[in-house]
Amino acid sequence: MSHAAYVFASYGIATLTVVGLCLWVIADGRARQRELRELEAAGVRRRSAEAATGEPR
Amino acid sequence: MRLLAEGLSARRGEDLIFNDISFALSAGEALVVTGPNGSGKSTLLRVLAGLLMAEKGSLKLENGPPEMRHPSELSHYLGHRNAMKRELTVAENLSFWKNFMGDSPGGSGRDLVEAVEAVGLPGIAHLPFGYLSAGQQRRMAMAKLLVAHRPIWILDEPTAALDAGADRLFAGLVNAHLDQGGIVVAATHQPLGLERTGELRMTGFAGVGGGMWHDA
Amino acid sequence: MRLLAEGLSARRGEDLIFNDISFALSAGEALVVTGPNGSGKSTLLRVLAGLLMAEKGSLKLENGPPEMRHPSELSHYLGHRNAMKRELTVAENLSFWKNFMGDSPGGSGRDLVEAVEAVGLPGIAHLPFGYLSAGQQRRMAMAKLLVAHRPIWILDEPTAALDAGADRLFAGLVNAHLDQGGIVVAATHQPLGLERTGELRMTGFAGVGGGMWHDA
Amino acid sequence: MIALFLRDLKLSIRAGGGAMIGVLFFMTVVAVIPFGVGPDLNLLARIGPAILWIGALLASLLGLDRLFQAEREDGSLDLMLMQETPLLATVFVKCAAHWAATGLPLVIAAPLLGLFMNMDELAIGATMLTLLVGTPAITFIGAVGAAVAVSLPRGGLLVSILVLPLAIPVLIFGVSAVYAAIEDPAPFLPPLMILMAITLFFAVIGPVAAAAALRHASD
Amino acid sequence: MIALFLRDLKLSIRAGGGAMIGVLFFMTVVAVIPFGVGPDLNLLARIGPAILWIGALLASLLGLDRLFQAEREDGSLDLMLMQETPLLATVFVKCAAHWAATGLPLVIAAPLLGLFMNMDELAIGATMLTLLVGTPAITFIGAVGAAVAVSLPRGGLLVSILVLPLAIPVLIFGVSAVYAAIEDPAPFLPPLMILMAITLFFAVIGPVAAAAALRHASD
Amino acid sequence: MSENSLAIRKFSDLANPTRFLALADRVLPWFAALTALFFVLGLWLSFTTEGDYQQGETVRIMYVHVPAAWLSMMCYSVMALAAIGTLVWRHPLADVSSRAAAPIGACFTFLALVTGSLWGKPMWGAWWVWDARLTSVFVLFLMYLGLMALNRAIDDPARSSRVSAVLVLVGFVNIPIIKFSVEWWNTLHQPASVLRLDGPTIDPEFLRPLVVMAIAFTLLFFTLHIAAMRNEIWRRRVTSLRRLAARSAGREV
Ligand code: HEM
Ligand SMILES: Nc1ncnc2c1ncn2[C@@H]1O[C@H](COP(=O)(O)OP(=O)(O)OP(=O)(O)O)[C@@H](O)[C@H]1O
Ligand SMILES: Nc1ncnc2c1ncn2[C@@H]1O[C@H](COP(=O)(O)OP(=O)(O)OP(=O)(O)O)[C@@H](O)[C@H]1O
Ligand SMILES: [Mg+2]
Ligand SMILES: [Mg+2]
Repeated sequence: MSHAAYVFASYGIATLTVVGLCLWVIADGRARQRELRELEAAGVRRRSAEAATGEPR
Repeated sequence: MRLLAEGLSARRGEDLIFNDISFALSAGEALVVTGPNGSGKSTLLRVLAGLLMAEKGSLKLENGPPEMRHPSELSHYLGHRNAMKRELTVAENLSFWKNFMGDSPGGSGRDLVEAVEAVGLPGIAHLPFGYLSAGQQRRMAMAKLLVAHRPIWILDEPTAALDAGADRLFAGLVNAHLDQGGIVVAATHQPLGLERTGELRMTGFAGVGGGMWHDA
Repeated sequence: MRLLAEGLSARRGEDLIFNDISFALSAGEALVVTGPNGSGKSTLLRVLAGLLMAEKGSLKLENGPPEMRHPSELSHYLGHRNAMKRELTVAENLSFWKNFMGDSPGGSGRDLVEAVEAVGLPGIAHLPFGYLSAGQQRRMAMAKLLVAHRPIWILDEPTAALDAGADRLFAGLVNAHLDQGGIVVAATHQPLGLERTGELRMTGFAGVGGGMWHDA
Repeated sequence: MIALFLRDLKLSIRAGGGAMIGVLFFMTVVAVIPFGVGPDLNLLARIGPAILWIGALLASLLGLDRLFQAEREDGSLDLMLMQETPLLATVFVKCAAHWAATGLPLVIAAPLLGLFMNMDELAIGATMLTLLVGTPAITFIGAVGAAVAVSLPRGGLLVSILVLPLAIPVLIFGVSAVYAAIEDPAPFLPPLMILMAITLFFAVIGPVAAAAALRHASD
Repeated sequence: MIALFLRDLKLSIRAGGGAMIGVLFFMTVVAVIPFGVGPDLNLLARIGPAILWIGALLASLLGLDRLFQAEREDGSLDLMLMQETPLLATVFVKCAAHWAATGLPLVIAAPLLGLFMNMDELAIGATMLTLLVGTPAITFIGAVGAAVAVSLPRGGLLVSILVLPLAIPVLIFGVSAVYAAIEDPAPFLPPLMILMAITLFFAVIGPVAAAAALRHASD
Repeated sequence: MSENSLAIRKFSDLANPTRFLALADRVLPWFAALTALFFVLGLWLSFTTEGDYQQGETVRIMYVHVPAAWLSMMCYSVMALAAIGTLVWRHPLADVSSRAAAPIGACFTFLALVTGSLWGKPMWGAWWVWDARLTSVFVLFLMYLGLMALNRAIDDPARSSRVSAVLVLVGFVNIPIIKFSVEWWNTLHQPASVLRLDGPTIDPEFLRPLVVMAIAFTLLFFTLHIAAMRNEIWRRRVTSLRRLAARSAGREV
């Protein structure tokens, strides 16, 4: 009683899923880092807090 | 009665919008909040109305009625949206709010007909709210301030979309409210023509304060 | 090019809102529509934009390009709402409209970067539209007028919610458009600071005119 | 509070057909099943109660997403949040009005659809009773979903997804009560009692959770 | 036009989970069914195609009400009405984008759910094919309802009501084609052909009617 | 008392996003390498050990199915812990962790479902039955997807965090149902034979590859989770920088 097809199918799908997940995580990270670099290049940067708000008169 | 704000600051998303705002308003006084687009006027008013949590600071009502948990229970809030249903008639809308809100201790709301007359649109209370023009809708939303009594009015750009005549009419309403010992806080880009007002200029808060996702 | 309105009247529901309105605008001229709340300014503009059927009267464009069915095809309409998607970035929004609308004959739209600079907000076109404050959103909606060329601009209360600096900027844009031979129709409660303008005062139409359910 | 109840009833009748719409939707779903399953009368009678319950579940979920969203969009929610009246009570009354406008008509329409499904009188009666007892629970559960999704675009489907899993117990006990009534040996009362208990439970929990979510979602 | 298609795709992916929510709703509905009718594998296999079709019908209808309403609310619809491009083409492209974002994922998810309903390979294949052919028709029919209801509050349910009766033929021929494929004697092709004809018919009629309704509804 | 608060301070020091990023940069390569190592070993073991006399070759499916099923439950438990962190300590990293875990958990659950189905066809003769174990795992899958949809729909994390934390906790009732469903209801599915109080009852021949694969899957989970958390922190940086840009744009006009 051998069902090699089922075994290979499950290992194959498992591999696909896991590899896909890894690639997605990596791609997502790359995209975020690129966005960060673009923002940095556009000169958007956190300055340390300088209080400037409304004062009642 | 005295409305006391001490060191208020508030966030939107993660960023501090304003920081350390304090003022005190006694009965019969008004505060006008001004400042450029995006400087946090609406945010401040929502904090006063209890609709946004203040990040820091406190908001108190001194000499108010006892057993009150937050000043917002004694406040009217008129935001950008009118809080009226397009499908119901003006009269149905107003009488719903009159019933639902009830009157705060120490005063009583006017009745529907008077209120509609006071905003200068007598005789169209039977129309569905959705049939009115932008300015007429805004005026009916002001009639809501009159039908249920609240000592504190919080108004966000009340006169946007109003014509000059309505502006004067509105100034009259607010002054009458102040004369009766009410308190008014209003954000605006245009002069409102009020008496006895303080002004609070918001400049926007460029710094970070708590940008927690970045290194300090 | 000449925009010619003759004896226009329009209904909302069953009531005539205005009756017999005529004007003529040549290239380089502007018309400012004023009047109290509910007098029919927005209704008139929607008729001009082809979004409401006129009850009577006609709207023509003389010396316009041939094979054009209605002047609205040569018009920009900026209503109360901005016609931009909050989820897309400003650049995506603008380039969609640029592609979708295309240019009218006889001119060409500016490119995105220029347009965003012209409304004074360079460098934030990559942001989702929903992140902008009310005033910034309105300005970006004005940038839409620039990216696709249309000789006629129809503007409904364009400067509501803008602060003073933005008001001036807007007047500059409109004057530049007029200098290039454009036509502008704008409804407003506030002075716009335009040159070469005619004014049309709507008074509202109190009579019944065609109330079909009444005897004359 | 009565003012709120009446207003919500008026609104759901005036705004786009209100109550009628839910019933029509219910009828369409139920009418569609025989087309799918084929006109096998016995099979229809067998799965009838289940189909009626599923149809009612879907139909009463569908209107729910606007429960608070409409209030939020026109600013009414802000005012409701500011009042002295506990938000809990407001939510409860809104749920009650919503059920009266959409749930009740479903219950009333159920017998007709039972006939379409070739169910006998007993089964129809039992279905109606369980629907009467069970649909309020769905409304109360749905209120939580509606409150969570109040500020979302396309909230509708998301509400259904959040709510359906929680509504499964209601469905199970509703259907099993009906089957218990039809098949003699099984007793009818216990599952009905459980259904009632579930409804009461959610009538308490639902408004509490929804009120908390609403307070939190306001911005 | 391509710009419009791409924009709508982007929107439905970005705004609130979009396409995924439709599939998720589909799965949830199918998962609820066994709780109602009981875990009887044969019965499930028997009603499987019908359930899948009904689930797909609901899921693809439910997102539809925002098709034009969202455009109207932010004023984009006004601009679209004013253009030289025929409104017909605009509507058609919007329908196509909507189907690609919600109908297509449903078709792709169908096999998985077919397995859950214990259907055999043939039935699953037939269901997928009929869904592929039939769901565009639902989108086109729905567009008419969405256009009619564009100016109504609570348009969502109303659209379903206007649209469901029209969609019933699609459902009937879809399901009967699947059953024909499973049971030998009945031929598979004729109902499939009819389904195709229906889809083509509505691909023409739908945008025409929707465009007319939109022109009329603008105020 | 003071010791306690010191410990909390230490903990929250570590949980500062910037520190977390530094830490992640340091440990990620090691984790990735270890994961790969264990997978090679596990795969080798699972294809070289003998087949079962009863189940034949299909027993090899177990080496994927069972770890994936365990991980799907563990991932949800991690999310539930994070949800408590969000609700009780309001720590922002807790929300990041819970958000990052959802897609990973969905993938593992998907794997458990698919491999289980592929095993069930030869063993039970059906791809799917609606028994308690399988249904509850399917519900778990739907819950993961629902949480992902919710997280995407509310783009402001400050608002969605507590809502989704509550939902995660509500959904946690499902986990014991999955675990004990085979004991509470009679089902087709195998009862527990490894994770039992009285020790494993499974043949060591099968136990060895199973344990190695389980370790490999666990390492994989932590690797991906840390990486995904890092991505999420970056995403939030991008978001807040963008808001800052929006706020300061046009200020000088
Ligand atoms: C889609 C179908 C299936 C699902 C969703 C599923 C789910 C699960 C879950 C959640 C566990 C972990 C339980 C625990 O730790 O107590 C598990 C373990 C296990 N499953 Fe499945 N399963 C499925 C099909 C199958 C099939 C067809 C077989 C074999 C005939 C099988 C054999 C096992 C075995 C041997 C274990 C290990 C139990 C132990 O040693 O603790 N499963 N499965
Ligand atoms: N719902 C929201 N979510 C996140 N940030 C917001 C939200 N609403 C406003 N903001 C941000 O908060 C800041 C202050 O906005 P606010 O609406 O308080 O400004 P304002 O002073 O009322 O401006 P305006 O004159 O345009 O009304 C803006 O920079 C805006 O980007
Ligand atoms: N959708 C509508 N249905 C029916 N009547 C309407 C509708 N919109 C406006 N009206 C009516 O048409 C009249 C003119 O409205 P319109 O919006 O043109 O006024 P407006 O001059 O723009 O006023 P505002 O200054 O307030 O914007 C109003 O009296 C109003 O009652
Ligand atoms: Mg504001
Ligand atoms: Mg107007």
